[in-house]
Amino acid sequence: MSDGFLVARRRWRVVSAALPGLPQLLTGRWGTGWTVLLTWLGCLWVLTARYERVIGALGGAWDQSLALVTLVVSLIVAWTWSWRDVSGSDRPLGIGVSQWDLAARAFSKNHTAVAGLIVIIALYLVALLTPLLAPYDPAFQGNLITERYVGLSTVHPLGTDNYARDVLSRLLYGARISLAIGFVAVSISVTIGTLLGAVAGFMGGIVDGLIMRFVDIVISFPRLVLLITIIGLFGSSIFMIVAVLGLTLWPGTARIVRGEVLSLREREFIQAATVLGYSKRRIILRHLIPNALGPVIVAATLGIGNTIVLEAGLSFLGLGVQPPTPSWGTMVAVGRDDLLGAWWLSTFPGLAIVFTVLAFNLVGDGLRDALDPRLRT
Amino acid sequence: MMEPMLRVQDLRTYFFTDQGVVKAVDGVSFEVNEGETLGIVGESGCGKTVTSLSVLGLLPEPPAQIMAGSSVKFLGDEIIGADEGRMRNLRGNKISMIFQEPMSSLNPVYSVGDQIAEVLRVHRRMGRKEARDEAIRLLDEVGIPAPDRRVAEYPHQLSGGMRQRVMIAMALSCEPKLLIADEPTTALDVTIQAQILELLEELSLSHGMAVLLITHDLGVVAEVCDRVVVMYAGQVIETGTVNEIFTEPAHPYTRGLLASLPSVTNSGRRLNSISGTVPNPVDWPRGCRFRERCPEAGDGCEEEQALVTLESAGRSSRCCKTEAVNLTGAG
Amino acid sequence: MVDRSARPLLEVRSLKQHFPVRRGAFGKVVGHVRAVDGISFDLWRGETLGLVGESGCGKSTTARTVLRLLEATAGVVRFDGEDVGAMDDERLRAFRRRAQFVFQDPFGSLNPRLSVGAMLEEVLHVHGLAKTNRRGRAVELLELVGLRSEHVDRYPHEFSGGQRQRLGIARALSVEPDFLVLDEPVSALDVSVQAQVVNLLDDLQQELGLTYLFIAHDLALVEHVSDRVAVMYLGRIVEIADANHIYSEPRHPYTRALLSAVPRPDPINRDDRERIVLEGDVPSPINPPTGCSFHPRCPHFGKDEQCKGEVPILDTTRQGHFTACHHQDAVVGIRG
Amino acid sequence: MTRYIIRRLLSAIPLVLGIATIVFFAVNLAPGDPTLYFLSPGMTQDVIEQMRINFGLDQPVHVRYLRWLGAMLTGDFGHSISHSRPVLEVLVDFLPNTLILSACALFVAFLFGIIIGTIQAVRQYSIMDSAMSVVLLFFYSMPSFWLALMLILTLSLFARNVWDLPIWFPASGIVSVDYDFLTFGEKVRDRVMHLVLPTLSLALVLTAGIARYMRGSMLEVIRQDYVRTAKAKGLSEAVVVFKHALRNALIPVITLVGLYIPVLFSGTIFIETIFAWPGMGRTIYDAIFIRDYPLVMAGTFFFASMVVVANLIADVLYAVIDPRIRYE
Amino acid sequence: GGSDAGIGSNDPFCQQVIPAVETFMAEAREAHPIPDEPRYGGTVVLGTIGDMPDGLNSAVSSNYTDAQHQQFVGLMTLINYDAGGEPRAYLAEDWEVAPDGRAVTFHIRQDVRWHDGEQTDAHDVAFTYEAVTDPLTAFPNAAFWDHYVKGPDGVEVVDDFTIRILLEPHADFMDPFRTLGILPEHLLGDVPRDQLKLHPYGTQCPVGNGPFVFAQHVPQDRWVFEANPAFPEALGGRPFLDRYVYRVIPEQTTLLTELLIENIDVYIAPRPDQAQQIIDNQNLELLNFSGRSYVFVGWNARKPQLADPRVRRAITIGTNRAEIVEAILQGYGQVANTGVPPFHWAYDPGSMPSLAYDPDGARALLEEAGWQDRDGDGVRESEDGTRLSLSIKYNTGNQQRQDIAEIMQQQLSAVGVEVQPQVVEWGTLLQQINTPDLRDFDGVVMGWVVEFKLDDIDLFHSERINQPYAWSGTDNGDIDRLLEELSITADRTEAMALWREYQELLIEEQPYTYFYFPDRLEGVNRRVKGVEMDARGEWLNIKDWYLDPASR
Ligand SMILES: Nc1ncnc2c1ncn2[C@@H]1O[C@H](COP(=O)(O)OP(=O)(O)OP(=O)(O)O)[C@@H](O)[C@H]1O
Ligand SMILES: Nc1ncnc2c1ncn2[C@@H]1O[C@H](COP(=O)(O)OP(=O)(O)OP(=O)(O)O)[C@@H](O)[C@H]1O
Ligand SMILES: [Mg+2]
Ligand SMILES: [Mg+2]
Repeated sequence: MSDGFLVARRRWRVVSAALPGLPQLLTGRWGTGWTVLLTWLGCLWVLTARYERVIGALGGAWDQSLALVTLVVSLIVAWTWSWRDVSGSDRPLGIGVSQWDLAARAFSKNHTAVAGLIVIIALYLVALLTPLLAPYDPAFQGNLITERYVGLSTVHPLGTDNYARDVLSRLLYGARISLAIGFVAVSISVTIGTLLGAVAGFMGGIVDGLIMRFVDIVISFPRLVLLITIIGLFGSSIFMIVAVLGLTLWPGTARIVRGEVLSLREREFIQAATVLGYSKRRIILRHLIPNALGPVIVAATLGIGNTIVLEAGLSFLGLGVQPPTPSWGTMVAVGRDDLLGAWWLSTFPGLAIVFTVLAFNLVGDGLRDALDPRLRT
Repeated sequence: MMEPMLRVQDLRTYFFTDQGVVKAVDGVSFEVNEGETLGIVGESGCGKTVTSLSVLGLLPEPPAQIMAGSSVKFLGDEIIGADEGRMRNLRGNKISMIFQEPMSSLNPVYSVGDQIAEVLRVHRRMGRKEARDEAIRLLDEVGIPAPDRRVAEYPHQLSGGMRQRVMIAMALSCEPKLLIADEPTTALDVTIQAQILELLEELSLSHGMAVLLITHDLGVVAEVCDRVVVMYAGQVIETGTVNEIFTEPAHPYTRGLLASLPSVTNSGRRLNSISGTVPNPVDWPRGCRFRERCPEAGDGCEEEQALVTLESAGRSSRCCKTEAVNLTGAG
Repeated sequence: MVDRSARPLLEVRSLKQHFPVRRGAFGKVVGHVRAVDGISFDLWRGETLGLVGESGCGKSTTARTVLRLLEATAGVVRFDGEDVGAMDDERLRAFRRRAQFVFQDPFGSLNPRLSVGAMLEEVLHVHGLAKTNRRGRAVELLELVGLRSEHVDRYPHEFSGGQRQRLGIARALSVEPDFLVLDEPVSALDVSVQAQVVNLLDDLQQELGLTYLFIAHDLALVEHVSDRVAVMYLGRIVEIADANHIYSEPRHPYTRALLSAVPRPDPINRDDRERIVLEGDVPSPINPPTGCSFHPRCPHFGKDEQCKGEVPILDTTRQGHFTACHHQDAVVGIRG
Repeated sequence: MTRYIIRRLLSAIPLVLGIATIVFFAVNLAPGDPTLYFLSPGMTQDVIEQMRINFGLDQPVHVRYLRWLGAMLTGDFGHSISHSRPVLEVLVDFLPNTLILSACALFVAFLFGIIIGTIQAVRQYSIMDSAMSVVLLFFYSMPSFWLALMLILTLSLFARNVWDLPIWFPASGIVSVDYDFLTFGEKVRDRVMHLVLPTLSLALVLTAGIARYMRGSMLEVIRQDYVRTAKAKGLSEAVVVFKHALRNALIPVITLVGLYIPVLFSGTIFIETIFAWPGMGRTIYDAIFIRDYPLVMAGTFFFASMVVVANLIADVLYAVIDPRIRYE
Repeated sequence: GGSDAGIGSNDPFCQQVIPAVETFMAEAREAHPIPDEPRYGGTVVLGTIGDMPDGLNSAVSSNYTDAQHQQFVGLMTLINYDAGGEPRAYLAEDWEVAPDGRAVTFHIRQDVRWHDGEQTDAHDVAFTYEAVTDPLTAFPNAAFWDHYVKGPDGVEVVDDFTIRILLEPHADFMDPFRTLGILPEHLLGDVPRDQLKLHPYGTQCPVGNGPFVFAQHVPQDRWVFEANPAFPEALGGRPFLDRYVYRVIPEQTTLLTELLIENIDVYIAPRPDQAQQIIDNQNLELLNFSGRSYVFVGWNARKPQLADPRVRRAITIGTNRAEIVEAILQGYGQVANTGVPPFHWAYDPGSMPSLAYDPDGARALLEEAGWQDRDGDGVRESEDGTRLSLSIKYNTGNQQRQDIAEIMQQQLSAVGVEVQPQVVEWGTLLQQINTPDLRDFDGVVMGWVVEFKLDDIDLFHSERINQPYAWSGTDNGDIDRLLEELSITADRTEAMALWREYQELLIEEQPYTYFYFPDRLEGVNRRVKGVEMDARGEWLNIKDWYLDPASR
């Protein structure tokens, strides 16, 4: 490694310490550069512009504390990432590169997918930071006579709704609900699906038959009936919605995992594991599941998007999240009645859903290409 | 000497990939004469398939690109850069091709009869009925029993050997001048391989058809070829008649290859092996590409090697030591 | 050298492996693939038995059944005097430390997500070997198969085919076995690389006193590496003898046809050779022909009703060269 | 083949019955019953009891279940409470509408999905490829009711009242009110006009999925040896792609027929409501809220059966397209 | 036209009935040619969000729209009201009330024919009366008949066109005969009463005697009616319109779009938020009139937090109802303090104690009742630590009720009352509030549609406390007494005083927080002329609607 390079490296480090992301921008790496720089600037802006709230969050409710932690962590991450990025890696190229590394490399070449990923990260950041970010309390109703259905303005950048609440604040809080619903429901369904699918595929025989029949029933089962029953019996709450979605969405994953396991089971390295005297548990956990994980990750990513849309659908039927809790789904569903009068009520949450789901889908597609060694060139 | 039927000159086919430029075929020249069987041998990945696909213009572009300066002349006409229509008229008509995997080279969803008839209908403009009758005749010719029944069957209903026969029948249907066979027997059992090779020999004789046989099995080459081209790392490193190659190989690689075959020259238990592996096509070694594995490497091997024509006609080698070897042999 | 008077390390007796063929929604068994249909052979310590035959004749199935990757349908496999089929989990683990498998496909037989070091260390961990210095042992193993220590952190896809095959061998050797089943270990490799691996196997055998069951379809290679050779056809052994015997005086018409079909890299004499081209394909193991299963393709002039009606048994009366053919003595009458 | 179909149908009976049973207990366990829906002040508990008896709700759940099962096995699905008619008649009214809509949506979705997916695969990594992906995903990412409303606003309201376009689509219903007085040609046109928006709303969402699947499948197929063979035969690119590759690439896509039917049916609940399309999805949905047990049961039963049939159709199509698959 | 009757043509009843109607109508068209006048002809399409569940079967239906079609479209009632709410003749030409107020005798018109040609006579009236008063029928508005002698004992057919009905005196005793469409005895007389609800008559092939003849019903999609040429000349004869189509469009944005693109002519009951869109369109006209419904929050006084009337009153005055009317209803409505609606003769808000928005008053009342914020969390507690925290339930899909709950949450938090809005699916909600031994709610946002004959006995009388509708669990002897007296007082001036007293008690007791009387809004295309709508109903004079000839 030449001295000149080391000098350059040191110089970049200084720049990056001052303004993370700038070195990347100056060297033409727009993706990393803008992500780091905007994260950094955004966090700084929150720190200064929402100074009182940041102070208040020190001893505040759990979500405020979480927001504070997020703020600090993102600052540190942005800074160290940029630092380490310009410092370069000492690992020689092309040696000890795992399948995951390869996938990451392939993924990073897919620009639309990377854009999607950045959007998603930004969304989660915003969702976590909402208590510090949102201009108003999402449930705060202004003057019903004068501040109702106010269009876009500087006071209310995205207008106000039928109770004179600030749409932007509700949109930000809605991000928390919608993203959380997607994330949790998919975690549940993916866990169940992966386990049942792996067991069905590996055990075969009667176990397989029973699990797959069960899968058939759940797939053909009218979800709405289940929802009404559950909501009727237990009352409607975010928890119930997440549970119902999580408990009905797993068959897809189960089928994928089962198929993957079935084909892996015939692969020679699994047989090799058997000849080497490995236990079944070790084979499933260490050799089967990691290799079957690719499609699951893809399915999970796409699933989060689908779940957000599904939640919107439930809201349309009046079965969504309880008002006044803002979820994007309820906001679109409620605002649709005013589409002709106050278009901003459903348009912004609608677009939020579209772009979020789009981002998840782009990432999912990118992951599919990156994780499947056959599609990698 | 008359003009060869197919003359490939300085063919260079590169793949432009994320990993870099794969110089799969990097200056290949050879010719195929009327009626002869030319074998191309070489290790996996040395560029045999890419060479044959380049000739027919079947490579996907991008990522493949046939570099300027390459030339492929068929019956005197340049076909690199020929328009799609002319190429289509050549393919399956004047030049046919059969592939390595009989299992996957036939379309699983159409009956074998349909697939053979399709060629006839495209190139010979035959009617449906006529084409089908001709397909049956062809199946009969390649030795498929009960061809009138088989014609309606689908590839999965046939064994590997039979599928390869179907491929041959398809390739023969328009009486091509040249048949390119890319490892036609590699996937088959020895007994079936023997059948197919015999069939190919018979047919090339009876149809007066030249065959370009690509293989990595030196035994197959020895059995059926008239002349041999040995490839290594995207280049031709040696050419000659089959006897010359096997009895007095000029290039150290050819010698190593022959030596590593079990049982023929190896008397003891140990085989002579060529150490190392084929280099990476993204980054061929400079100089002689075989240098790193060559037991005879020495001075002059760092230079880029040229294909040197040796004393007998059509015989050449890409080794700076060849002349010396020959000189000592002569002297 | 091999001591044939001692008790064989591996004794296989009338081994059968039938796979049920299922149809329909309820998985009714409508027939069986007779992949291995009653084979017997012995394998002595330190020797190499070559197993050849056409694709689908049951070579791999034999290998897998011998190592109890598949439960045998019938028959006995004894390893060092112990019935492999009767082993409990404990004994099976012990057995698997002594008998290992090297697979054909160098791409499919390594877990793509584990680095070489992790792979080898896992084996050592499971069997409680080299407790103090697993990494050192892993490097040792790599060096044993001719790879270098810096390879230990690489992943399978970062190796060439030949190197991967070496990794497979290193993995098999990591448990310090006595016996290796090599299922076409070099078929997927180029000739030049093939020779490297064959030599490596040879060296290891010399060094570690290993016993090999070597499966291949390349007859020349088998002749080269084996002490004895068994020829399989449709799930049965048709001939088994010392390597030099079988090549110099094959008795079974199938063996003869097989040998003659192998292309020889010898262009000068190519027109003088006797060449027997068999007709037709290998029949389906679901409905094998009656009697001698080779009879529909058999080019033997003496072929008769006996061949069609009666299964020839492996004639063990002749010292060291057993053949399953009703007409094994009339070796002259083969159509060329 | 026929035997296979019959066997498949027979083996699906437990599935359908299983679903019906779960649904039966689910709707019956949900709080409330249909009498509540008809209650009004002045009605005493006695009147409610009388109504219960009129509706046959006075029996315990398991007795009702057995009765329902027994009746259903003889083809009697009972009387719909909210429609005051035999359930079968209600189904006969609504099912065809839903089927027409679903069939159109499925057809449009597959047609566009297959074409777009093929183009994308053949021109992999081109601008067109990514543009099509993003546009389709955009629609795919929309909640379907919102997409439907957007279509109404743009292609119906704004098209007529704001942009004065020559063509705009009716926003609701199956036919115009003056349908009976139209000539045959006008009737056809009228029906098509009413189908456009609901079909689009349902289909656009599916198209993205199909195209994505098709693209992947096609990419795999055009790398296959037999496609190279087809090219080596001297066939034109169109023939190679649309004859040799397409049919093979369709094989995995066929499974989507079975997979998308439940998706489509749940989509109809939204679409039928928004477009005032008198179909099964909306009817079952209403029936669930009214606790019209017989109708819910029958509706679910038919939807489940339809899913089974769709899967069967997918399997049969499989066999039609892929000669390697033969059922006996 | 309308040849293919939508449904039910395979039902034996309908198969028998439809040809008869067609035959008679063909004859009638011959006999009564369309007058040569430009107002005649054309089709009006009306759109609304729901189907008519029971159609013209007046014996079993409780739905507002059903009732309107029975009164004004397909069937005839004995009488109807004029704009001042005074009875006038309709199917009954004339009537006499017995001097003691215990009987009324109706003289039925002799020129009214059922649409299948049969004459409408006193037997039909008797049949209908007996059917709706028979408990087996389970007539849903049973309270209507509280002052009548039920069953065959209460009715006497004097002759074919005269009928006497026995009753208890009451101020609005005629009202049921305004709402009850008379049914054809010759078609339904033999139907077992407990089967009437499921009979195909109502929705598949109703045969009426009103100005419009049923032509087609496609469930969840449309009803088509055609002009009845045989409608008595004395009552105006044939309607101007040829056809009237009732379309079901469950989504309000779609409905509005259809109105704006002139696919429908009348949009029944758009949301107040949509009013501006209609006003802004020059082709459309927005009608509004005071409706017959009111919206309220019913309190479950059985709950410890709500047992004290002062708490309930504090909640009411702690809610800015005027602001809600202004905002949510865009001013299309009036604040309600009791359940006596503006159209009613007993309506007299001026004389009532005020319940205007008064948060300070609310706080004072709560303090007085012992609710104080003892732990400083902004919510009041009682002495034993019970928090003044209430859940207010409402049903899914009703935006205005949600609005009330959410705004109450906001406004009441200012007086230290915690409100949790809770949306519950309709069937579940009904079960939770109506089941006497469950009553699982604190407050519930609901609405009532009332008739001209007001009657709160089911809601507030302590005897009914275990009946489904006694949500509030009110047990107040004074209220009981007044309700009883009101139900037997026939004289309006006397009744008026009682009503005033009763309303004062209601304001004191606050079993409900009454919110507002919403106006009915209607979007009507200007090409439809002669439309009159008021509290009596939207279909009031549909017979007299006609189309601007230029627009046809
Ligand atoms: N589409 C492609 N993209 C990138 N590289 C390619 C492509 N096709 C072939 N190559 C590379 O070109 C080189 C030559 O390949 P080719 O298939 O001609 O070898 P071959 O001699 O036919 O080998 P084999 O005996 O295995 O068939 C290889 O290194 C291969 O990786
Ligand atoms: N798990 C299985 N189920 C059913 N049939 C099987 C199974 N495994 C192998 N077979 C069948 O058993 C027969 C023997 O297979 P085997 O793999 O042993 O052949 P082989 O001699 O090793 O062939 P190759 O040289 O191709 O590896 C084949 O017909 C094969 O299809
Ligand atoms: Mg090749
Ligand atoms: Mg094998």
